[in-house]
Amino acid sequence: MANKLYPDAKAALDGLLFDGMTIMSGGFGLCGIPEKLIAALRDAGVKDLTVISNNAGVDGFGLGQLLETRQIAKMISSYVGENKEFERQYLAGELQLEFNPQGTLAERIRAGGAGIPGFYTKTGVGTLVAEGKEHKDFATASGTETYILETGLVADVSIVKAWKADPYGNLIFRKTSRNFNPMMATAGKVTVVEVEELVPAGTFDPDHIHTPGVFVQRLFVGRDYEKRIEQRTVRQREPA
Amino acid sequence: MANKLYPDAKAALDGLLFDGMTIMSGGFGLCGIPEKLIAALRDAGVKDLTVISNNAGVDGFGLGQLLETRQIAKMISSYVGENKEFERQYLAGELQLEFNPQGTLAERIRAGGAGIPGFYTKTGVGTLVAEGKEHKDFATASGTETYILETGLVADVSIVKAWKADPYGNLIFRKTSRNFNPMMATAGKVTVVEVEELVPAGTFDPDHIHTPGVFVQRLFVGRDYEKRIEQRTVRQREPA
Amino acid sequence: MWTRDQQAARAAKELQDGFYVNLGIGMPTLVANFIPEGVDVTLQSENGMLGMGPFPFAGEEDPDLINAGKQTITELDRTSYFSSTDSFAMIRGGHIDLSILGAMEVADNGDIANWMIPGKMVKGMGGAMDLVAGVKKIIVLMEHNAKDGSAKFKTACTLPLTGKGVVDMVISELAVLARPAKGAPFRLIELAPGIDLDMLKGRTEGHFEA
Amino acid sequence: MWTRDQQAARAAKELQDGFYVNLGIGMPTLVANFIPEGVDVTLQSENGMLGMGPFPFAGEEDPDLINAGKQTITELDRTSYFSSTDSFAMIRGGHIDLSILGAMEVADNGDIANWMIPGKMVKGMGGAMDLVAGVKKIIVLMEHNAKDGSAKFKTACTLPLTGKGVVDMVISELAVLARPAKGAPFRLIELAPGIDLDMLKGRTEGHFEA
Repeated sequence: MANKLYPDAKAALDGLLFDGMTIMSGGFGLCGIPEKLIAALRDAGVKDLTVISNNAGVDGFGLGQLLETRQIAKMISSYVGENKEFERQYLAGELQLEFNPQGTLAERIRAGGAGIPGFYTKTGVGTLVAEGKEHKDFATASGTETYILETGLVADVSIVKAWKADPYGNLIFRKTSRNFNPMMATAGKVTVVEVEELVPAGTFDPDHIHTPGVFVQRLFVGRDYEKRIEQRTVRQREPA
Repeated sequence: MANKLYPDAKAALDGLLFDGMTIMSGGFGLCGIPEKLIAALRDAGVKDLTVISNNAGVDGFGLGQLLETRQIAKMISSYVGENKEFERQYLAGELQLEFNPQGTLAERIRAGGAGIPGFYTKTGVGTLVAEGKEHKDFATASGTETYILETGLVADVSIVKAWKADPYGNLIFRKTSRNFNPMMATAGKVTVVEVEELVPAGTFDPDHIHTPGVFVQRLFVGRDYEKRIEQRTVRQREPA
Repeated sequence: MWTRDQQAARAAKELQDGFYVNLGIGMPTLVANFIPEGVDVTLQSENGMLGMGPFPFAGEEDPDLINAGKQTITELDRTSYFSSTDSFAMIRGGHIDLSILGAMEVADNGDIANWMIPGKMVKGMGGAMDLVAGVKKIIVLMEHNAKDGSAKFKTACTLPLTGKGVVDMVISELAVLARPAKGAPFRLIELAPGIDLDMLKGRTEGHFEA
Repeated sequence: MWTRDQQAARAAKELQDGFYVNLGIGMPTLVANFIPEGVDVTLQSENGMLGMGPFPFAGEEDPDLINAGKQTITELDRTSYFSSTDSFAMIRGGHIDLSILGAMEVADNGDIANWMIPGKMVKGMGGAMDLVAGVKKIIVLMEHNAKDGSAKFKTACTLPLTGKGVVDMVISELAVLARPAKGAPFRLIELAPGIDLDMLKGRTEGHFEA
């Protein structure tokens, strides 16, 4: 079998990086982000990046690290509210930003991975998001409705965080840390994955695999996950 | 919780059927077909059906039963090679047939369930399948390529076979009997599901659920599954 | 006049047994506290979860388990997880019965604006445009007037839209305005205690049938 | 001239270590018997499986586990299952390295016809159109001539097409014809034992570079 295992993030990215490249980065907020690969991108110093990610991290963590070093030229995101450095660079005109509705972003990534160059959606019709896009009417159960054309997205490299992998690159995600990761795994020309645990071949029930190994080119086990929580909300135990 | 559980196929279909309706039926070949629901459709006698199913069963089993009784007016399928009665009715002009490439059929069903009225694909460009369809050029990594527009599919009722369900309608499929079932579950105005086993709430690992309960309106446990094999292929044990 | 909790409780009356519901960030989150007895609803979180449970007990937070507001939450015996793509296929495909959202402005044709103020830093629309376009019924929970006193239910939105003609019901601290179908005019359904029609009209710009 | 097994073995030489491969029904299935030593390939079955194993031992057939030819098969330690939609997303998205298919006709511009004969009952294209449109490399394994002696590698297909300009290599019992890229002309790569260029040309209609 072609070996997919690498010792660490640096080794897993070796030879893949170039200035001006497009990178998809999994995660929702700070949940399920590829911590180790983002840090390795920072250390590699690659620049003028276009980064496709639902959010932009926070100051000093996640994609915030690549903003601090000015490695990102453009973000394609749905929500970037959690990052002061982002706001500063954007308002200073140092950073380009393309907002996509979250579901449109997710579907564009799926489409890119599935060989679908364009699809129609009702999301954003009549808003700024629809400006300059092709409009088309389709007959539906409730009459004719107008939809807009959205295009598929692909990346030079997708960086993905999963929970567990086997040596074939089969992946399993955990709870809501799944989010954008499985789709991004399909839409990278090369997909590099970090996991918390590598299990022996044959460990997974083949009905439970979320991402089949065909989508994973490189793989390593990350250590000491920080997994920061953005909004720690708790309830009190009822008095006994 | 709204009750989704019904005693049997007949009860689960009660009130949903009308002549001329469109039905999606899961399965690939005879693998993962909703045996009990197909038999109940036959018994109900509903007619002039448009049936969306990858295949058309075999003589006397699966959708073949609805062909025998002339309940099907039109099939939307990718391959119907296994059925003599189908051939007879088709050649006699008694049955309409719309062939879709298998992947286009699968994607059209997903699109219908996902609120996507149309998408572009390369499949079928330059063939009979493309005739009369909108063509559009998209820029790709390898230059400009031509794609055709395919539309989403929905059904009045989807009939689905899963392996296990819980009372919330969460579903798990088994091996290659998954096939078209999960997508069809999303594309029925009403989705009726038969399973081999009902498990108590909370039994499933929520990371392993294939179809979330939101897509399932009615549910019952089928008994004595026949699960016919079309091509029984085996190998010999090596002599010891 | 209703308090914020009463407003949320009024919105909770719109929940029906068996509904799948998506609650927006802020006041809509409060609705979960007022789900009527005997009504079972399943909460969807658009980051990839159906069957959202309450906040965890202190010390039991799981960084891999958050809602769309990035808050730590818990799972239930009905919970399923899925990808963002599958989550929005569920939303866009019309499988969610109800979404309750906040808004900066709603117009009497059902337009809603709740994501950007020109000239201010824009954080992004997140999933709001997908929700208003895809969910079967859209309820807006908002204050009746802005801080400057201007009406938030208007003849036309002045801010960039989140969705066009999508709102079905507005619940403010003064009243409930609703319409039976997209395209129909809004109508007054209920006044909060101590509010009469003239008071409501005086503080409203958009048209509604009394 | 190659036997069917030799033809399949010749096709198997095109497999590279780590390839994900989809094998069509019929002669292409034989290729699995000739995978070279040291070359690890993963077989995809378009009904929703990656990592297809051999036929089961008698008595161990599982009706829930079949391949795209509806044959009973087994799983391996690498196997994963997925829906038909995900399976064809994998195919259409260009994630499968190689597909080996049968054909009734191939044209020297790469067109392929393998799904219908006008006037005969048509069984359907199944996944063939998706495979030829989506898979990175398409190899056709076919007899060099039809039963009536006519060449199957032609200047133009006479039957309705399965795909346009998609074939990269043709392996018949006489020769291997291939081209370095879609759009390039076919070239003779290899002759079967006992076949010379004139014999090949005499039995071929389509153009190829010698």
